[in-house]
Amino acid sequence: MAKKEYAFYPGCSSQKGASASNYLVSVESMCQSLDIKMTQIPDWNCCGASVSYAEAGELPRHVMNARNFALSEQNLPERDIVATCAACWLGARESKERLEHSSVLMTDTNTALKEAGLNLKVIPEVRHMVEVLIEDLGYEELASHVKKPLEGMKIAGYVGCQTNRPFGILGESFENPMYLDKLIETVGAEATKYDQKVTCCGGALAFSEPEKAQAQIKDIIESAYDSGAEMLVTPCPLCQANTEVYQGQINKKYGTKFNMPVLYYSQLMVLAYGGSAKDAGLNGQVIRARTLEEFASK
Amino acid sequence: MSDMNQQMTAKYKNNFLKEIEEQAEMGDWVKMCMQCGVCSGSCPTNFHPGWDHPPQEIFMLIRAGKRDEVLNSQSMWMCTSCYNCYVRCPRKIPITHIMHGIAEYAYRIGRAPKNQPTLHLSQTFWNNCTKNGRVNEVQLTQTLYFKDGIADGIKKAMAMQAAALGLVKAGRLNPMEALGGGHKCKDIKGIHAMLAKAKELEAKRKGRTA
Amino acid sequence: MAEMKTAAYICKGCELGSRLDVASLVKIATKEGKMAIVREHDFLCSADGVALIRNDIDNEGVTHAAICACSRRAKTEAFNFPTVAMSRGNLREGVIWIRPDTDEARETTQEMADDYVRMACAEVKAMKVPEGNQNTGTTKTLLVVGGGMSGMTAAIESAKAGYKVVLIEKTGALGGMAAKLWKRIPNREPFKAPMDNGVADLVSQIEADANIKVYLNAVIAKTSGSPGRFAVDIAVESGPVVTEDIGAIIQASGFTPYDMAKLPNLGGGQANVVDQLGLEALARAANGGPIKRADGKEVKSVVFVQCAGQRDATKEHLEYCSGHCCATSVKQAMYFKDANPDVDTVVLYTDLRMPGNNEDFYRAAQNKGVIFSKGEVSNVAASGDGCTVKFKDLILNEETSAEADLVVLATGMVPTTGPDLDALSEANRAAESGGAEAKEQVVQMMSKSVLNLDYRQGPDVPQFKHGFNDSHFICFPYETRRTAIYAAGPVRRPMDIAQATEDATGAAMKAIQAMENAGLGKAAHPRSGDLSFPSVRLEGCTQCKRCTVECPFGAIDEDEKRFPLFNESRCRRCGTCMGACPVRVISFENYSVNTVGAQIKAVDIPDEFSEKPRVLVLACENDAYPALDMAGMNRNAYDPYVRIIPVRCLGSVNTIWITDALNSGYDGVMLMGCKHGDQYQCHFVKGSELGRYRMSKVYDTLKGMGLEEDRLMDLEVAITDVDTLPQKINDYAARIVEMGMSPFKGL
Amino acid sequence: MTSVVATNQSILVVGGGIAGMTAALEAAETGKQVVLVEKNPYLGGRTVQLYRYFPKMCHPSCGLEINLRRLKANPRIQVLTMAEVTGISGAKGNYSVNVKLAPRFVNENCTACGECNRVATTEVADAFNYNLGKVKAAYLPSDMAYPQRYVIDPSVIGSAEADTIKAACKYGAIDLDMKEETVTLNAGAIVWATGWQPYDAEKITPYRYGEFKNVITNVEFERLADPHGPTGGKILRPSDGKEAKNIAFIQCAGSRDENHLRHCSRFCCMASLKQTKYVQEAWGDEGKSTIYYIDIRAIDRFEDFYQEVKANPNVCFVKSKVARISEDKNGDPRLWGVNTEGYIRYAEPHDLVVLAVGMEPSVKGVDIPAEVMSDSSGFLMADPVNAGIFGAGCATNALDVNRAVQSATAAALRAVQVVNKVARAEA
Repeated sequence: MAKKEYAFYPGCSSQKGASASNYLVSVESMCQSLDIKMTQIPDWNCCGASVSYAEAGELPRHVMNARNFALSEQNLPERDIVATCAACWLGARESKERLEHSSVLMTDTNTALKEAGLNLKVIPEVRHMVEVLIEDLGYEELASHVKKPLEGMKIAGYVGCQTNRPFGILGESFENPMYLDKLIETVGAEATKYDQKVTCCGGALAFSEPEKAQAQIKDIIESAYDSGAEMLVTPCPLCQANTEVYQGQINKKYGTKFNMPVLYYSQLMVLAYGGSAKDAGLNGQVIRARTLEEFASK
Repeated sequence: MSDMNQQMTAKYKNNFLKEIEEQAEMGDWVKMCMQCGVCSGSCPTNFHPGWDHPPQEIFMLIRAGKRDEVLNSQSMWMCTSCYNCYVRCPRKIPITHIMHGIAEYAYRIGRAPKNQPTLHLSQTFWNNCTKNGRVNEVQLTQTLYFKDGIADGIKKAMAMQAAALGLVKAGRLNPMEALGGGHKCKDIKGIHAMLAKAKELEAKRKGRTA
Repeated sequence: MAEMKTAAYICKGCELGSRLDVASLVKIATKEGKMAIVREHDFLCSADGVALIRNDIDNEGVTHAAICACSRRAKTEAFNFPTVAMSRGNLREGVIWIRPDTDEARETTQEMADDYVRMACAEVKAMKVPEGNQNTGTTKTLLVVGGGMSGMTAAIESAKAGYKVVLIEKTGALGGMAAKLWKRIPNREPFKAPMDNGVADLVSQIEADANIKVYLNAVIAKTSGSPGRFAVDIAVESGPVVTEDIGAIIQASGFTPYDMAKLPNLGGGQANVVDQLGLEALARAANGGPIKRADGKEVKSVVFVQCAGQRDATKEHLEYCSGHCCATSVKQAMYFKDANPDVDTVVLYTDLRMPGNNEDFYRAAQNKGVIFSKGEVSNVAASGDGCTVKFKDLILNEETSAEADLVVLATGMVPTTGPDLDALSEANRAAESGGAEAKEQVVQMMSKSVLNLDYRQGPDVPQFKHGFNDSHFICFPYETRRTAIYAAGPVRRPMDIAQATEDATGAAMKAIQAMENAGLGKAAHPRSGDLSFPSVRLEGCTQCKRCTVECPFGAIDEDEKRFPLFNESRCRRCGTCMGACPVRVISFENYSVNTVGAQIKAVDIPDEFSEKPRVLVLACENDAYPALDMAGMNRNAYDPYVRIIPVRCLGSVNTIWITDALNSGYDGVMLMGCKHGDQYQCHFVKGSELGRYRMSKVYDTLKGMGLEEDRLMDLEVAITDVDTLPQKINDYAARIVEMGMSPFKGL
Repeated sequence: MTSVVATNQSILVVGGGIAGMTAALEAAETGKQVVLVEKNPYLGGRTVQLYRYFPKMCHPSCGLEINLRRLKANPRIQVLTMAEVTGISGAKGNYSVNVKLAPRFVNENCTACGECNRVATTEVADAFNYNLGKVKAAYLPSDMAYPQRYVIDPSVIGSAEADTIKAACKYGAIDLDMKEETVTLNAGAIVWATGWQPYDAEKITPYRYGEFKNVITNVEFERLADPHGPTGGKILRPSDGKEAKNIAFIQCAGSRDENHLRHCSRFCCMASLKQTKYVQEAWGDEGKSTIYYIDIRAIDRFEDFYQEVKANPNVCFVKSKVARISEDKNGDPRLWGVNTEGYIRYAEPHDLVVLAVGMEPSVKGVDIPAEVMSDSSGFLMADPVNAGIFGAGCATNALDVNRAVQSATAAALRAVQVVNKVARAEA
């Protein structure tokens, strides 16, 4: 019997071969070390993400999330839903809030769910992996599993938007949340101080407005470098992808020499817990994290 | 909706405000703006290099009854959903959602700017993720980069090649998905039926013909 | 009063004993001060020390005590002997704390201490214990002028405290402006909707209260007398003049809206343009239903123009903001929305001013769909069946316009305060020499009088800024220039009902207090409780009228023989009259030409070869003296040749003190008083200004004596000049040394 | 043991700021017995921590001097400092009140000679200067402090230093064995004048107060400008002592904001306008002030003051709620936002930022140990039925000094009404 059990909502990007597959890999081995049991919601579907607003409209987006709620409630009763993707978490939480707040929406939603043979009564708690780590386990517990502290490494915790606003992690400020820094310190590394910690990476606009998005990404990476960081760590797949994969283009456009690895907090933890480069999904880096690879091999 | 497109709006009268209240998600908050401008100063895209009408100005334009300027505006489409405006607003106005709401409404009645890239992204993303219940990232990127025809598409594709290739190497972009592989939900039928119903209900609630 | 018996007490605590030659002080008090009893004590403010003094008073019959210890501002609880005349020789803050503890300094420091003992003895001998005048009036009935919200509140609150009230209202009904309102701005949670104007409730309270006598259609024909014994003639329309005995007066004569006819560019005078009061009338007519214009058309769209003829930098219209108008327009916009949510209501403002919880009222209006726009209105013109409002939208940054069935102008308040006294005396002067027109002018102005005070200095309370009767003092909003007459409500400063209610209650407190104290012969603020009062030796009076003209509080009239007539309970004990009197016939028991003069004479003036100048400092007791005290507390050293005497106010400084001082060999005289001019800080209004004006006359005398102008120095001092004041003193002392010793020594 | 003489015809005034002092004095000068309770070791409250008043630019200590002289001359007022009301029982016309007295460790023998201060070595935070500086553990809170009596900081009690301090006093004024005590007293009516406190600026996270040294509050700025403040009146910025000549004022820092204070605090606009004059006074034309505002609320006759400041070319006004503050490498706070009049974006560096923080009641209605009515911000509201406890000054609303005194004078009458009624009943 595992210490903690949750209904897992990995989200599209975390699937095998998808842009955040390495996130999933690391999360799985992290949960193993922490004795957390994550059971995927059977046949879960996409959350719709923020950007679908125009085509989807209001109700269809909620209905997509409602389907996941219903499936979770049906197959994994009593369990909190845990998302690893910031956007999935936010989308789902918003739908939960809105549905619980408006009986009209709730009725309409159930009418629609009926078409898929589902019905929604109670909406489970929707939580982000980070919340589970901090609130259900706590920093001390997390630290207690560290076998190989990441000593001497300087890492910039890039919180970004969607784990931080509008809901955020309990007790954190929107402007200067500390939880990532604390996680970095928990695994024995040094969290550098820089002022782009919560700057937006451009989100989906990286596709539609690349110039704007990349300008923002540039600010983030630049100030991370200025703070002496050798890598970035995030809790969000889209932040990870945007800050990592566009560095090449930014270098071309601005003549910068960015080459900063961007990791997930879970990858750091796996390594600190003694996991291998593979367990941590380091092979999934577009910009290779050589220091960490060496660290893992030691 | 045609009749709404013809709708006359007088200056500093309530009718356009009312229209937004009824039609746009969270539109009934627009009247609560106290004109402090914290949203406009908080918007990240507004500084790189900035767009035509920051949120507060959109609200003021609505109150001033400037229907065309609002509905044709690029502004709402620049929202990255970073929620800075939302959390700083002294009136707790859900600005992010209102921006989405107004954009959605403009698009719905055919007033959105032509070739609005974010609108195109929105359409592509939604169709992509609802087709199989889950996102197919390769097809998503393909449609995006080829949206403006082959030539332009290639240019963009080239620009993205390094990145894309990197992702492929890193095992985070699976070329197989292009050939109809990739992840799917089992109950796709149910999902489609469900969404059709949802669309229908929403249209009815907002007095639109779906 | 018993035989005068004097005693001096010299404290040795706080290093006085070790820094000073106390034996010499004792000797001086005995030989030169001629004190019957002289005692020293190690710790005079201790229970034991106090008991020593108390015992002398009780058993030795001591009537006059010179306490030579610390400053008169320190240890007041210990040295509290109300039954005897008492002076304080300031040996601590005034001597050892402002002098270095060095051998070189010892001699001059001792001389300082010696002089302060001499001065304390001299002063106390010249003092009497004020007994307070018992024959002042004791009427405890309050007069309230004006039956609006402020007046009714003042009347009710005073009656609740057990006092009789006479309330006069010039119209035929109570309620004033508030009665014209359909509803009022909410004054308690939830601050979301307009509430009942509350007039009916107050009126019924007044009718039910036997302590309140109401005169309607009544005005004041004449107010004579003084606090505690006013006789007020009340002229009632079509009735005899009634005279009421009154103790104190509250003026709550209210306001009139600024005349919108003066604002033609904003549509003032047009058919579909009203001011806020006009809108209230329409709302009352609608009685909760849809609001209709004068022509009967239902209003479907309305624009509110804020600050109409207000906040006007060009000074053509009102320069001030009336405070309530933003909230009033919000309230009125709600009238429309509550009756019919589809009415378009737009408020055009430059700064929306809704302090405190009115922010919630603002939110509520927005929630009801009222549109607020930051805009500057340039023109309102009739167009079609309504108006076009041209304005600059400051947010959208463009010239634009809006159509409306009705436009409401927020025009602001004009106080009903009677004629401006300065203007009136101008007119009077003109009338004396001038013809019929000038005389008519005076009659015209007098007809506006509210109180018709039978005071030498004019029929009403002096006005402050923009014609309001406000106090000039931030810490003392009720500090008026006519004792026991208090302004309340919008005559005092622009305000809404909530504030007027609070204001009227406060004014009632002050009026009640003034009546109580008048009966006891006690002074009103700022020398509250002072029992001393000016007495005049008429046989010496030359009828020069300076005292009657210069009294800041209009306390002095002239009797039929044109002698000054002191109305004591109007007097605030500042001593301005005493300072003004060229023949020095005015004095207080404990503060007189003598009490100060004697101190000046008491100082030992070394001969001119000693190279030891003496500088007399006359310091305002409210600002300069505390500043000097605090300089001592901070051990900021200053020149040992100054001798400091606190005065009630520079206005009380009689030029004789200066000329005597210079004649008797002082090398210089410094006056320290507060700031004067528009932002004056003198709590006796013009004291420091008058003092300075008089001193300017002394310069001629100086010339006559062949003395340099710099022998007399006038310094503006703030209570915070703790660090800078010593430097200024030293600079002046240096200047004196430059000029050399006064030639008048030892003559 | 402190003894207090009070009956059900006495008026208890809680709070010795300008409102409390006013209420006490007005009642006492009308012949009533008054007990005045103040939690600080001195009277005067927040006004004495101001450098100047608007609109006259005069000094609060001037009015305080008059009020103290009124107080010293009036035997009807008993003052209890370092005292807090812990319980109220009974009803209108007959209250029984518990007052907790913290030990001052200095008795009435104190002559304020300062010997104890001279020998003290430990330094403690200077509360009077909003902790911007330090004072010796034996201190007189300010030159104007009344009672004019030193205070020993509890932190040194039991140390050898305490004995040294005691030994230095020739007058037996220092009593190290003083204990906290509670006295119970009677009162017919209570005036509650506990005043206000500046809103906690750290809660306004986009402005990073507490993190960025050069972001301070308006009350702290008063101390910086005051010659008796920690910098001797020089406007130097905290991070590096650099002369602060380009100063930003951010209005509505906490006020008019549903994330913080719902209400408008009324005084902050005028306070900032006033403080631009400090900048002008300190640096002449080199001093530049920028006010970032939503609405300038220079209400009623204060408009003149606003117009005067507006005419000063060294002061500029930006209609904008500042979105966030970042910090440049040289320590300059940089303000980000949009000037909403024409939508001009700015990212302006300044030497120093002053947050015009709002007012909240220092004791919220719910925390008063009695049945009282209060609004959503915790300010006291008048209880229309049968109240014997009356709010005065900033305990009732966000008020400037003038209005606070007005309110206190009104409260005094309401209290007088109650005790007069009691007197008539007993006569």
